[in-house]
Amino acid sequence: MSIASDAATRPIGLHLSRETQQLAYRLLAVALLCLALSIATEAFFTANNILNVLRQASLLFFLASGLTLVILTGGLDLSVGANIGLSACFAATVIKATGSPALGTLTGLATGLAIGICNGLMVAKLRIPSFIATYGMLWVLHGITYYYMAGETIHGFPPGFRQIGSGYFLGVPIPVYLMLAFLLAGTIFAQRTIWGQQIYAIGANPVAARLTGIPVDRRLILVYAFSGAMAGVASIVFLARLNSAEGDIGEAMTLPAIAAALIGGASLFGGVGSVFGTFIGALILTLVLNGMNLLAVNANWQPLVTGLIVILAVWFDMVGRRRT
Amino acid sequence: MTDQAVSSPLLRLPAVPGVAVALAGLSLLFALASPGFLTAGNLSNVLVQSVILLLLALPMTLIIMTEGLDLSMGAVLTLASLVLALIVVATQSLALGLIGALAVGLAFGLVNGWLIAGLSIPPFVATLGTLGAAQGLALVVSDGQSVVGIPRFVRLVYSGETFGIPTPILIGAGFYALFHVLLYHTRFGTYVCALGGNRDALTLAGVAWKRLLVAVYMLGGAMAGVAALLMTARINAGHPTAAIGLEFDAIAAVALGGTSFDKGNGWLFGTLLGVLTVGVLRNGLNLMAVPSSVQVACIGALVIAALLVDSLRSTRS
Amino acid sequence: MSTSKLLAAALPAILFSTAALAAGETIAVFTKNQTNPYFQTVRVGAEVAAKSLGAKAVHYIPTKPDSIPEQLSQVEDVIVKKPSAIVFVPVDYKAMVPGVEQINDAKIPIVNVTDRSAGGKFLAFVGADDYSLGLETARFLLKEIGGKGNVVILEGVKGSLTNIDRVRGFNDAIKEFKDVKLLASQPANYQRLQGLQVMENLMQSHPQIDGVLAANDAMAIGVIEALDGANRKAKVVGINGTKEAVDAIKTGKLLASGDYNGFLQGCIGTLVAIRALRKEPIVTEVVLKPTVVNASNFQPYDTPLESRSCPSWNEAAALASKPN
Amino acid sequence: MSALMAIKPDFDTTSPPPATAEATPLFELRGISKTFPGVKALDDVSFALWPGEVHMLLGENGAGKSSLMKVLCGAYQADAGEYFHEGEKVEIRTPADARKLGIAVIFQEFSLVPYLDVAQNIFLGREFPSRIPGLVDRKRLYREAQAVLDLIGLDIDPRTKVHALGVAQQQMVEIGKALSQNARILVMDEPTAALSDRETERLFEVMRQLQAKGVAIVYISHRMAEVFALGDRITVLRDGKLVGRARPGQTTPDELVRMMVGRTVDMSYPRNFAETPGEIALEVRGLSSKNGIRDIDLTVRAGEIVGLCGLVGSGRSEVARAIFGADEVTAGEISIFGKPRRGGPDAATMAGVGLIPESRKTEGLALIRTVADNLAVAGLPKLFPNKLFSPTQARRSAEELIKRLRIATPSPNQSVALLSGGNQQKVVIGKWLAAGTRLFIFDEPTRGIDVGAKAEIFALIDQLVADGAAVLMISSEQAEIVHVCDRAYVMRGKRIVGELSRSELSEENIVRMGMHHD
Repeated sequence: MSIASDAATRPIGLHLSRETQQLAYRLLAVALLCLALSIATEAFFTANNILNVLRQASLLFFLASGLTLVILTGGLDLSVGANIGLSACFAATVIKATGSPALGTLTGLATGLAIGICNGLMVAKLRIPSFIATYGMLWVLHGITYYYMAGETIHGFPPGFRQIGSGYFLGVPIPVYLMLAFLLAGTIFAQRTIWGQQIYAIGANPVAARLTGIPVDRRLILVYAFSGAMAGVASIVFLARLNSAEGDIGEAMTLPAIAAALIGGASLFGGVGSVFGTFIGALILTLVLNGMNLLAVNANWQPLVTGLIVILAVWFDMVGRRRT
Repeated sequence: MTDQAVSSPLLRLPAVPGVAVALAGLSLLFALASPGFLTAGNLSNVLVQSVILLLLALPMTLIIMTEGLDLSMGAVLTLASLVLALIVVATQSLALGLIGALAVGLAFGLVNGWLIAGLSIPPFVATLGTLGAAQGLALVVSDGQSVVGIPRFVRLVYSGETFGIPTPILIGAGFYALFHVLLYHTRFGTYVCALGGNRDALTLAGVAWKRLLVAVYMLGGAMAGVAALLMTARINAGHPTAAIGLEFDAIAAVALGGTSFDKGNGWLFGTLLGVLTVGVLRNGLNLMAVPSSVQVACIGALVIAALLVDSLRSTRS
Repeated sequence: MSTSKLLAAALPAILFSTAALAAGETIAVFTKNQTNPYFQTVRVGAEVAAKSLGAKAVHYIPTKPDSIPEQLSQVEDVIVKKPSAIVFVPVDYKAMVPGVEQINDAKIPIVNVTDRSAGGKFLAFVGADDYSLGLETARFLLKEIGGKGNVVILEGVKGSLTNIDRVRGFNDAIKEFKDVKLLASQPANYQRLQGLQVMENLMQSHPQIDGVLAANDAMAIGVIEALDGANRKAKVVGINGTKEAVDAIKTGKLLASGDYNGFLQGCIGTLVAIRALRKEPIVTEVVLKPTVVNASNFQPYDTPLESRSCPSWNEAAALASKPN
Repeated sequence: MSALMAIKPDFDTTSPPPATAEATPLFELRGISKTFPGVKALDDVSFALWPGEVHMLLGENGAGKSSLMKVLCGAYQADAGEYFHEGEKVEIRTPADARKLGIAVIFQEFSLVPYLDVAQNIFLGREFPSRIPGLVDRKRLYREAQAVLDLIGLDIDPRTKVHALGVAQQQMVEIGKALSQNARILVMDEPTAALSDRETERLFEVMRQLQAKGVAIVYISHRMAEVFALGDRITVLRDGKLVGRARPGQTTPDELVRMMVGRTVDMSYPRNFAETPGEIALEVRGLSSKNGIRDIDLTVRAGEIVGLCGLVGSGRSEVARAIFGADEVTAGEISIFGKPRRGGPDAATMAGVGLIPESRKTEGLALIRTVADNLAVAGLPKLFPNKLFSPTQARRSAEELIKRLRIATPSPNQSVALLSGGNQQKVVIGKWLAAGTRLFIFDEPTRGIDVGAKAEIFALIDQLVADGAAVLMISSEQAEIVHVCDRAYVMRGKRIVGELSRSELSEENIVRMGMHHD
């Protein structure tokens, strides 16, 4: 046996379970957070509040799950927040004009999807770095939204439509079902389809992926389109929940969505991460903010705490990776 | 690909960068469309307005050249500005205030550098974290309120003139010259380029690159401190959201200027052009009274278009 | 390069189409952002007033909502253009003082609207009294719940002038009713979604909430959605008298909204500016009396903004607290 | 492990090489050891360098050559051992220590910074201070850099940014960088790998000049011809241990290979050449691409291995990339098994073409992923026609390939980065087997692979054609082409200049056709 294969034999035991380990640690973090909050305040561990946390996490999750696939390819989509704004405004207009929530929902999804495809084309075909392309897109979308809305809001939708955001089924909020459905769908897509495998391969080494016969451009467009469509989904849930559309609806959501993906273990270098991890990431972020609200901690501390969690989570993975 | 041994002579030809085309085109356009644009007063106005962004974009160029990123700059600027305002209000001493602002900037730069060089956390993540920290601290120290009561002489830093030239322009020009010398005429500059291009080369050359990387981020922090002085002087107050998001403008200006995100390929003069292009665009559109929503879309289109030009050129060669 | 040329060719078309100016005076109108419907009411008021006198209103709005440096830059750019007069809503009443002083130095007449600037010289101030607006609106709600019960306050952006005075008004009103208990006072930053989420969290820790005092309508609407979602009932008031709030009052979801009357502020501010230019007598301070819009008096507010008309000068002057 | 052959090393190292008369060595290592977690990279290695000698260092990948170099230049610190400089005991803890002792190293993986210019790269870390404190004396920088370029005969402007240079020029700059340190001990790691013949000649000339000045050169090479042409003495490492020493006149290539591998290796790669080749697998007519190749005509049939040779830079890789769809085709036709090929690499893959690229790590593999992932990635559409991926099935398929290709990995879930070069190459081949590839394009299949593993790779290629696949193989080692191929095309200046049949194939003919006649 040569030295190289000797070296190769060693770290398998650890390696096998690294991703699972990461997820396990994160689930442990969620459990500890819940435990700590239950001890700190009675209000936390009630069915209502748990459902409440899940529902709040769902909005973040919709955005972050699409973003996760983009991050898996080594890219970034900074336009998701602005995408929500425009998609919601268009969807709201259509619902108001036609009275048909179905048409409105379709419009919202189509707008999100179209924006995503534009991003994908810029990144895959025009070869503009995703960070800049989607940042430019963010401004363009804001511009269109502001122009279109002219400072107004659109509000008051049919009760049936609003069920998507604020309704319950068997005592559980509808957005939570939607979140679980998309969690399942996203996980199956990423882990159990050949497209998902190809996306991981692209993130791990784009050059090798192309020379392995993976249609890289098409997969990139698919991924950005998916991210855009998920922003469309988020816009519909937003709309149904807030019962109104305004231009800056998703403004403050982009960085938290990226944070959720990072906390969930996604690497900005690509090839590492999972939709389930992002779900946990969104849950952790929401739990912390919920806890701070329940404990009446001054809201000024929120950005600081979020920042520290992001650094901690990523550092934790770095240490784990170095040990293997 | 060993077979690509012959380099294209095209690469050595000075191609006209997208940002220069954009700046020239926009200037011409505004000069024709708005009589007010090409006046000494307005041009000096554009320059003065661009200085704060330039002060952030200069170190951002260096940071991006090291294949890094500093998302915390705007928040650190804000925090430093608040600290400066609080100190100046308490002591009436601008010097002490500036020291405080620089200390805040350097401290955050040190933390960024330590996270990135020491703990090997990716720059985007590390500085996203410190962005939150600085923003949170800014809200905490100010409790969300503006800090006012700054003596009027502080205003002169921004609105005064030295040798008949607005002081901010001199400050901006001074720092540009300083960064030019730093990047192109000192060892430090050479090493910054090598930090992004090939860190192993530095190790083999016996250069302690981790310390250098920390120094680059500290430089970024310090410049946020300097920019905080101008920002405080400009608004005559400290405000907890004064410069939120400014780092993205700085990154866009650097990218506009043709600095690429890998291999240490940076162009400082391009950054200056990028900052001016954004400044001219905003100023010109305001002079033309273009609706704000159209302005927003124009900025996005400009960023995409300039990058597209550079991307097309690089695929052609 | 072809792309930037294309852009360069397309720009003038946009520019020239918008740059055409009317023959009369040009009034530059500064507002805080493009997203809050309130400022749209100010802008429409200014436009209606300018039109009625044969002048032209041109709007300057920061591309980033509420950006201090950007509004300062816009002030500097506008000084180059030398408009006839300026109607000014500062994004921050303290930090914008240097901008106002620059306008003063340039000898351009300026009227202060909505937020009272902490410095600088103005022809006049036109605004509402946030304190008495908060006080009156809160009193209306507290009386409606029978002068007893549990209430919560949703605060706006910390440090903003409107928020400080409105919340002070709320608190002073609560003090007048001994049997009313203030459960919590939390910020939701004038944001609909935050209003909704903060309310959801508050409902977890407080099983009985009888009244909600929101410092603006957007948060109040968010609160209503949260109540709907949890199937709970409480009386809710907001402030601003936006169209959305009026609609909600019409359907009985919202109890009342303190009328901030941006339309009237924009109207009177612009009237004062133009009259000063024409050397006609003006007033130097108009602080609108608080009106609480509720189910009994909402009809006049239920018309589209554009079809409303400004009051005659005599009517407007009658509102003045300080005539010239 | 095969039985160790008894090796009788030449332990006569205490005496200087014949050319020199000095009594003390210029530099000496005694008992150097270096351990990494789990691996003893260097185990009690001693050797001495005399002024003016070229000391050849041989060994398979992983034998400890690069560790020895890194210890020598101060990038690694040895765990045990002593250094003597002209008889005096010295310490090497940092690159600066090594530099002070006059040790300079030319690494194979470039230590150049792409967006610095040639002069800045040559003097990186040794910038000349200007009279103004803190600044660099740029005039002197470019003057001195010009002098270095003159020395190595490289005709470029020292202000040229390095990224704009070709690979060979970069290698020359790298050499210039080491020479500029006025080194007395120069360590070179396969310096000629990327050089053209002219540049190689120039390098050897410079080496002879340095030798004359008394500089000692440690030269690492896998090319036997160089070992015998340049070397004064030869040291062989295996598994971190020094296993043999020799003088060029007193040994043979076969003996050296035996020392390196620890067993006898058949270097002749015999195979059964096809009597009657099968259907036409690849037909290229009048092909030109954006990457500069012009008017390429070639044919490959099932069951044969066709060589594509020529000098570095003659356009071989470009032909491979154009056929695979990785570079844009500007003119001409390509047909695969009778069907015209259009589109990118994805379409080529579907048509049954597989490319085994020259640089495995950057173009062939996703290093952060597992062996199983890498083995499955090309064959995903074929393995899972209903688009649903099954990890169990992928693992089963991977295990099969691991057994079939004898990939030395403890598990399919091992990260592919941890495999040796030869096993990584097998993974790249394996991924195409999973994809059902019938036309394989190998670009330098044995680059950076151990002598032992080379034979295995060739056996695999032989098996492929025996099973009816077609192979187009690019190699810079003419001996490989001659031994393995049924036919070969020779390229020069981005064109095909000739075809050699089995009977015409000889190293001499390849070189004669491929040489420039200017």
